[in-house]
Amino acid sequence: MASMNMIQALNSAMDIMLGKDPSVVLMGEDVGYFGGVFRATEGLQRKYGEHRVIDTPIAEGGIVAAAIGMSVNGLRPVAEIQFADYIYPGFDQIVSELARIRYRSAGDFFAPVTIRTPCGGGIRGGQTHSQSPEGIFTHVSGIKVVMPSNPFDAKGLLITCIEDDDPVVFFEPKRLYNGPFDGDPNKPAVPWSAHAKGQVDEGYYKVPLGKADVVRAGAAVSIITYGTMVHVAAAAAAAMNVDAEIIDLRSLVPLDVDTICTSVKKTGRCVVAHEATRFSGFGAEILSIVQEECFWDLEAPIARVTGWDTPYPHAFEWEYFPGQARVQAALKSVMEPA
Amino acid sequence: MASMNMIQALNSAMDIMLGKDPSVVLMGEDVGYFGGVFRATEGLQRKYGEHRVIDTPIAEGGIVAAAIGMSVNGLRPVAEIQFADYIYPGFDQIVSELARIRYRSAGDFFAPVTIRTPCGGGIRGGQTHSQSPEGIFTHVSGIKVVMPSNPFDAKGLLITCIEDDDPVVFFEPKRLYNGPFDGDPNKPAVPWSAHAKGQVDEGYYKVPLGKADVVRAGAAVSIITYGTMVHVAAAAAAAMNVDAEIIDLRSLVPLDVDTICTSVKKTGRCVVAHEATRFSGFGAEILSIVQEECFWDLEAPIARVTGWDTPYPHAFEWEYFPGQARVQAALKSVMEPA
Amino acid sequence: MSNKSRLHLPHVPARPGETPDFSYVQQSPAGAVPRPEVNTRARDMLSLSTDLVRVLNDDGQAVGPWHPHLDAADLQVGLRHMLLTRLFDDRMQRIQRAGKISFYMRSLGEEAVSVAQGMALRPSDMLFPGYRNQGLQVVRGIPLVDLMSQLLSNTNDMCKGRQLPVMYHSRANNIFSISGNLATQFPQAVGWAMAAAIKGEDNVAATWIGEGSSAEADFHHGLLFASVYQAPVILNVVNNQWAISTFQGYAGGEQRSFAARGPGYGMAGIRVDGNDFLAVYAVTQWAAERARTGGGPTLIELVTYRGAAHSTSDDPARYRAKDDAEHWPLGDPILRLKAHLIKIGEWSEERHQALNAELEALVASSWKEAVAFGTMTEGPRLDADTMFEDVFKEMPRHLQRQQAALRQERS
Amino acid sequence: MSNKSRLHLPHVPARPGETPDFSYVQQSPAGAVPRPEVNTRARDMLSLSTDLVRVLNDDGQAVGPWHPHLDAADLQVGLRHMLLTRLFDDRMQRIQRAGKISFYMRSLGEEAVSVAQGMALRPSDMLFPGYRNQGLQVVRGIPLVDLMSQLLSNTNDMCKGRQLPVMYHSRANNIFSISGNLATQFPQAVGWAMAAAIKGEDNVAATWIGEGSSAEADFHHGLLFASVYQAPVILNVVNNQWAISTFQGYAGGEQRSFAARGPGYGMAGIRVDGNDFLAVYAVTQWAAERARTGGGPTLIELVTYRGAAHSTSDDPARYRAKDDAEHWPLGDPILRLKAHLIKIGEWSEERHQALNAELEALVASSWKEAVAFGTMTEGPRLDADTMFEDVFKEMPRHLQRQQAALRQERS
Ligand SMILES: Cc1ncc(C[n+]2csc(CCOP(=O)(O)OP(=O)(O)O)c2C)c(N)n1
Ligand SMILES: Cc1ncc(C[n+]2csc(CCOP(=O)(O)OP(=O)(O)O)c2C)c(N)n1
Ligand SMILES: [Mg+2]
Ligand SMILES: [Mg+2]
Repeated sequence: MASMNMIQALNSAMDIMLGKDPSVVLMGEDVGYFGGVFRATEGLQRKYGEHRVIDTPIAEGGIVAAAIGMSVNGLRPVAEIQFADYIYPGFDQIVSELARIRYRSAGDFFAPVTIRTPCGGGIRGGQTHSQSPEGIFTHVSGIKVVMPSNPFDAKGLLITCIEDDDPVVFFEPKRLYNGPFDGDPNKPAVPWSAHAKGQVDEGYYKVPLGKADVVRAGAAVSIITYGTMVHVAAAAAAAMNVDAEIIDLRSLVPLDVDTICTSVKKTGRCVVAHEATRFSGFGAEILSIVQEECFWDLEAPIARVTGWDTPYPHAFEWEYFPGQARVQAALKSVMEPA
Repeated sequence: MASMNMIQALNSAMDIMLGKDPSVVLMGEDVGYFGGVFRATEGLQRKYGEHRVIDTPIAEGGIVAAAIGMSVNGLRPVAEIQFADYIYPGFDQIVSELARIRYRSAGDFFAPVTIRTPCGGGIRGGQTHSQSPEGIFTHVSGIKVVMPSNPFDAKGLLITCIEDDDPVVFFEPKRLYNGPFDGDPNKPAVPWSAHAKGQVDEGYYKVPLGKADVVRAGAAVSIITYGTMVHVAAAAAAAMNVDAEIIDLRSLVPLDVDTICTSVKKTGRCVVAHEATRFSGFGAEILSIVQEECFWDLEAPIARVTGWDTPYPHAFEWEYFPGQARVQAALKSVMEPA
Repeated sequence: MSNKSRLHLPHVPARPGETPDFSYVQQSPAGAVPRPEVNTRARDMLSLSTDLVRVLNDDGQAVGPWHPHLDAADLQVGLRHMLLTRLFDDRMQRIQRAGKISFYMRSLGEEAVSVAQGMALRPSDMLFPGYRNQGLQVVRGIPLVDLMSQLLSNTNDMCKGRQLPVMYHSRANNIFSISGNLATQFPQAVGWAMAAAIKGEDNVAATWIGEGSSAEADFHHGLLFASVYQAPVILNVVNNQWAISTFQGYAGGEQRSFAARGPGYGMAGIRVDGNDFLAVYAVTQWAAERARTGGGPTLIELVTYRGAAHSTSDDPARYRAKDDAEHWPLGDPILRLKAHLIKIGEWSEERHQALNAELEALVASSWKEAVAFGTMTEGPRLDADTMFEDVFKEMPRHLQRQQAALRQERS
Repeated sequence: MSNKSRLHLPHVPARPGETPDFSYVQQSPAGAVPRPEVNTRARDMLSLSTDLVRVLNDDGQAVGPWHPHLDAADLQVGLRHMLLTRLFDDRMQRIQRAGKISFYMRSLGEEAVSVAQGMALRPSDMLFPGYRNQGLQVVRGIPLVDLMSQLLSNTNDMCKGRQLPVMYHSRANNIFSISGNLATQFPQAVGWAMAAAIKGEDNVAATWIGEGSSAEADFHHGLLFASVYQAPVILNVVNNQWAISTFQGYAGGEQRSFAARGPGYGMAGIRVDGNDFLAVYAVTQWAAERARTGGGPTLIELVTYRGAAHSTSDDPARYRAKDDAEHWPLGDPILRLKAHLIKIGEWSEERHQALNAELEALVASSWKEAVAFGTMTEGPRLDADTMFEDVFKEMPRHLQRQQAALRQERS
C-alpha cells in the first residue's frame, strides 16, 4: 500500500499494464515525452519507449480511428483525450465504429480500446474545460462508461478496462485528481493522503465493472451518484445529519441496478446526483430505472441534483456546480415531500 | 389546402421560405441538382438557382461548419444531413460551436442554422440508415430539437425553425415520409392523402415550437410520444380499446411540460414511447419530469416503450421496432400494475 | 440574389440530355510516365500525382516502365476474377429487382481496381475495403455462397443479419468489416499499419475510399497519421467521377487530382488509369514494396467510371447523361485485359465464352446453395434471440432483460 | 517489443539539455522569392508553398518583389501595435502569476503575424482569430480595458463571464468569438466567405490556426470547402513550431511544409517568414487582393516561434531546450521592424524608449480602469442570474425554473 493521488494511481495502472502486456500502448496529445498535461503518463515513455507511449497529432478523430485500427491488429491502445470537452471530434469514430465493430462483424472483429479523458469542472476551466458528457455515451449501445471517484478505484477500474475486450470511455473527474472535494472551494484543499481510498496497492489488482460501491450504508435515503458528487453528497448528508446510503456507481455501463434497487427498496427515498447538465443527463436514466423497479417502495418523488442546462460559465463556476446546498435542497425535498 | 405527403410538405416549406427570404439557402449532399435522395429539395435548385440550393462535398462536419459561418454572415442555412446516422461527423461543430455561439458571445453572435435529417427505421436500412439519435441532442444546451409526425406539422414546424434565431436539429422520421404507419409492416401502406394531417395549407403558416399536440384526448392513460410512434401508439391503444390521451410532443427542446403534466395529472397513468434505444434515451427525461412533477398523481409506474439497446439489425428490423405489441404490453402494465 | 452571386460552383460536364464530355480527364499516353525506384523521396516524384500511369495502349499492348510482366496465367486469373465479379453483380442486381434481397451495389466498370490491387497484395496484408470492392472478396476466395448469404441476412450470414447487404467481412481472409459510414475505415487502416510497424511485422494495410468520400474528415486523418508515422499502408481513392448524384468536382477534383493530396502531406501520390489492369497492378505492387521496405505510405488515385447506378435505390438518369459510361475515355477494364490477352496469344473469344458460361453457372449454383440457408421470406431464419449478442462480449443485465422481453412479445 | 518496432516517429530537434538546432527550417534569402500576379493559377506557382517569402534582410533593408513599400507612418503604427501587444502580454502574464486572473496566453515572438495581417486587411473583412492573435484585437482598436475586462470576467466583460480568458470577440469590429475548441473556426470562416460571395459582397474572411491544430478535421474541411467554392478567404497556419509539448513534426511538418497542403487541394499556398513584418504584410495583401478579385482562397503558412510557454498552465522547460527561442533563426519581429525603421531613418532608440514608456503607461492605466469593473474577488460582480441567458434567444421554461432554483439556493 502506498499513498497515491488519482493521477499517481492512474499512472501506476498504466505502468503495470505496459509492463505486463506487450500489446498495451498509450497514445494521445502530449502524453509521450511530456507525460500529459495532467501528468498521468509521466515517466512512462522513458520507461517503455517511444513506440509504446506515443505522442499524436491534435486530431481526436484520428486518435480514436488509429486506436481502433491498432486494436484490430492485436494491440490494446489506451488513448487519452486531453479534455472530455474535446472528445467530440472523435465522436463519430466512437459511436459509429468503436461501439459497433463487434456487433456488425458478429464478433469476428472487436476493438479493445480504452479512452481516458478528464472531465468535470471546478478548476476554473470555463465552458470548454469543464464538461461532463458521460450521459451521451451511455446512450450509445456497445460502449462501456466508467467514472471513478477515488485513487483506489481509479487504478483497479483502469486495469480492468484495459484488459476488457470491449471498448470503454473512462472519465476522470479532474477536480478529484489531487484530493477528494466536498464542493466547497473556499475550504483548504484536502489531499488524498488523508483519505482511505488514497491508500493504493502498488501491484496489480482489479475493480470490476458493473459493481457499484456502497460508500456509506444508511437507512433514510439512497443517494445514487458517481465521480466528484460522491464526496459532495456525502458531505451534504453528513452536514444535514441524514442517515443516507450513498452509492458510488463507478461504472454507468454496465450499471449495477441490483445495488441501486436494493438500496431504494430499503430506504424508500432516492436522490440522484451528478455534475453534468440535467436535461437528458444520465440522472434521468437512473431515475427512470428506479421509478420502474421501485415504484411501490417510493415514499417521495425521486429528486435529481445536477448542473444547470447551460454551458459551464467561467465566472459562475460555483453557481453552476451542484454543491452541498443543492444536494441538501434535494434531500430535504425527498425527506419531507411537500 | 392540398394533399401532401411529408416530403412534399417539407419541400413546400423550403420553397416558401426561399421565396420569402433571400437569406435562406439550402445545402447538403445531393440536395441541389438531384433534389435529395429522399427528394425533399426537388425542383428547388432549378427554381432558385445554384447559389441558393447548394450541393456540398460529403463532409458533414464541413457542412455544419460552413452553415455556421454563413449564418454569422447573415444567411439562414437549412442544411440536410442525408441520414441521421451520418450526423456524427458534424457532432463537434453542432455541440461545441452551433449550440454555443450565442452563449459564449453573450448574444453578440448567433447562428440561425436549421439541420434537417431523416431518422428512424422501417425501411430496411440496417444499422446505419435507421438510427434515432435525437436523445443525444436534447442533452446539449443551446440546440432546439424537433420531430414532426405528419405533413401538416412538418411544414409548419420547419418554417418556424427556419425563422427561429436559434439553431435547430429537425428530425424527419423517414418511415412517415409517404404515409402514417401503425407499426405493422404487413398491412398495405396507407398514404397521407387518407389522413387529415395530410391536408396541408399551400401557403405560409407556422406551428410553434414548445407546444405539444394532443392527438387524442382520453381519460385512462397518457401516452407521451413523438414521430413514428405517435401512430403506432394510437393504433395500439385503439386495438386494446383503451381511452388513451395521446400527446405528440413535436418539439423535444423546448419541451411542453405543461401539456404533459396536465394530462398525467388527469389520467394518473403514463406511457412514454419512442423508437430510439432505451438506455439514456429521451424517454428517460420525459419519465423523469413526469415523476418529479406528477408523483402524487401516479397510480402505476410510468412505462417506457422503446427500441432495444442494440444497433438496429437489418434482419430483425421488426423485432427491433417498438410495434403495437410492445406498446400494448406497456399499456397493460400501466393499466393493471402487478 | 443569385444574380449577384460570385460563389464558384464546380462545373459538371454533362447533365441529362447533354452530350457526354470527358475532356476534363487529364491523360498521359500509355508507357509515358516514368517509374521511380520504390524508395524515391515523395518530393522527388511529384509529377506522378498529376500524370496518369498507363500500361495498356489502344492496340492492347503492354508498354513502358510500369509493365509488370505478369505471367499469362496470372492475367487469366485476373480476367476470371473480374468477369466473375461482374456476373455476380449482374445477377445480384436482378435478384434485388425481383425483391429477393433488400439492396445491392454494383462495381460495373471498376472491376480492375479491386481485382488487380487484391492480386498485387499478399494474403497476410490487411484489407479495409469499401462497399464497391467486391472484387477483393473474389480475389481472396470468399465463396460466393457466403457473399450471397450476407446479402440474404440468412443463417449462413457472416454478419448474423446485422448489416445491410454488401457489408461483408472475413477475419480468416484478412478482410475487415465494411462500415455503412463513409470513410471511417481509412484512418483505421493506418492504425492497423502502425500496429504492424510497432510489432515489427512487414504486413501492409490497404484501404479504399470513393472520391466523394474523400471529403470526409477521416480521409484527412488517414493521410496525416500515415504521413507522420510513415505507416506501411496503401491509401486508395477510387475516383469513379460520381458520388451518387454529385460530380467529383464537388470533392475538390476540379482544382487538382486527388493523388496530389498525397504530396501535400509529404507522401507519395500516384494517379493511375483504374481501368488498366496492368497499370493498377504495377502501381499497387510498387506501393506495397515501398511500404514493406520502410518507404512509408502511398496515396493512389484510381481513375475510373461508375458504370452503373450508385445502388439499387438510385436512378442516374436523373442527374447524368444516359450514355455517359459508353463515352468514358478509359474504356472497360475487362474488355481491355481480354484484348491484351488475345493480342499476346493467350486468350480467345471461344475461351472467353466458355469462361463466361462456367462463371454464370457458378453464380447460379451458388445462389441455389445460398437460399437453402434461408431467404428474407422462406426457409430457415436466424433466431431473433441473437440480436442481443455481440453488443458486448458478455451480455449485460439490461440486454438479457430486453432479450427476455422480446421473447415474450413474440410468444 | 520496442526493439523490433519499425514505426517512424518524427525527429524533435532539441529536448531539455540538448543544443537548440534549427537547421530543419528551410529558408530562402530575403528578396529571392518571385511575386506572381495575384490572379496566377495555383498550379503555376507551386514553389511559393515551399520557399520562404522574406523582405527584410539581415541588414534591416527591405528588398525584392514582395517589398510592400509602406509609408513610414504605417510601419510606425505596426511597430506600435506589436509593442503594445507584447507589453500587454507581459503585464497580463504577471497579473495571472499574482492570481488576479485565472489564465493567460502570450503571443511573444509572434506579434508580426497578427499585427501585419490585421493591417493588411480592411475593417469590413471578417476575422476568425485563434487564442494567440491578440494583435488583431489591438489592430482593430479594441480598448485594452475591454480585453482586460474579459480576462477578469467582470461587469464590463463582452462575454458576460462565460468564456475563459483571451476568448474575446467584437461584433462591431468584425472579430468573431474565439472558441476553446481548436480549429473549429477555420471552416466557419470559409462559410462566412461563401456567404459573402453568395451575396455578391467583396469582403474577405481571414482565419488563423496553429500548426498543431492543423491536424484537426476542421483544417481539412476548411481547405476543401474553400477550394471547391473558391471562397474569398485567407487561411493562415501559424507555425510556431510547438503545440504545447508537441513538435510540429507531429502535425506533418517533418515531411513537407504546411503551406504545401494548399496546392494539394488545388489552392495557392505561400510560406512566409512570420517574423518579417513586411513580408507578412505583403503576402496577406496579395492574398486579400486575390480573394477580392475572384482568385479564390490562399493558404498562408507563417513560420515563427512560440517564444513563451504555451499558457500560464505550462512549463516549456520540461520539453524543450531552455534557450531555444534565442536561437530561432528568424529573429524577433519587433526588433527586426525597429531595426528597419532606424535603417531608413524613421525611428530611433530614443523614440522607441518613449513609445515603450507611453505604452506601458497605457497598459497600467487600462488595468486600473478595468479592475473598477470588478475583479475575481472584489468590486462589482456580474449577476449570477445572467448565466441562464443567451443559451437560447428566449429563456425556455426549464431554464427559468433553474434560474429561480439558483436564486433560492443562494438566498
Ligand atoms: C458519413 C456518411 N455520409 C453520407 C453517406 C451517404 N452516402 C452513401 S454512398 C454516398 C456517395 C459516396 O460516393 P463515393 O465516395 O464517390 O463512392 P462511390 O459510391 O462512387 O463508389 C453517400 C453520400 C454515408 N453512407 N456516410
Ligand atoms: C479540440 C481540441 N483538442 C485539444 C485541445 C487542447 N489544446 C489547447 S491548445 C493546444 C495546442 C495547440 O497548438 P497549436 O495549434 O500549434 O497552437 P499554438 O498554441 O502553438 O499557438 C491543445 C492540444 C483543444 N483546446 N481543443
Ligand atoms: Mg465515387
Ligand atoms: Mg503551434
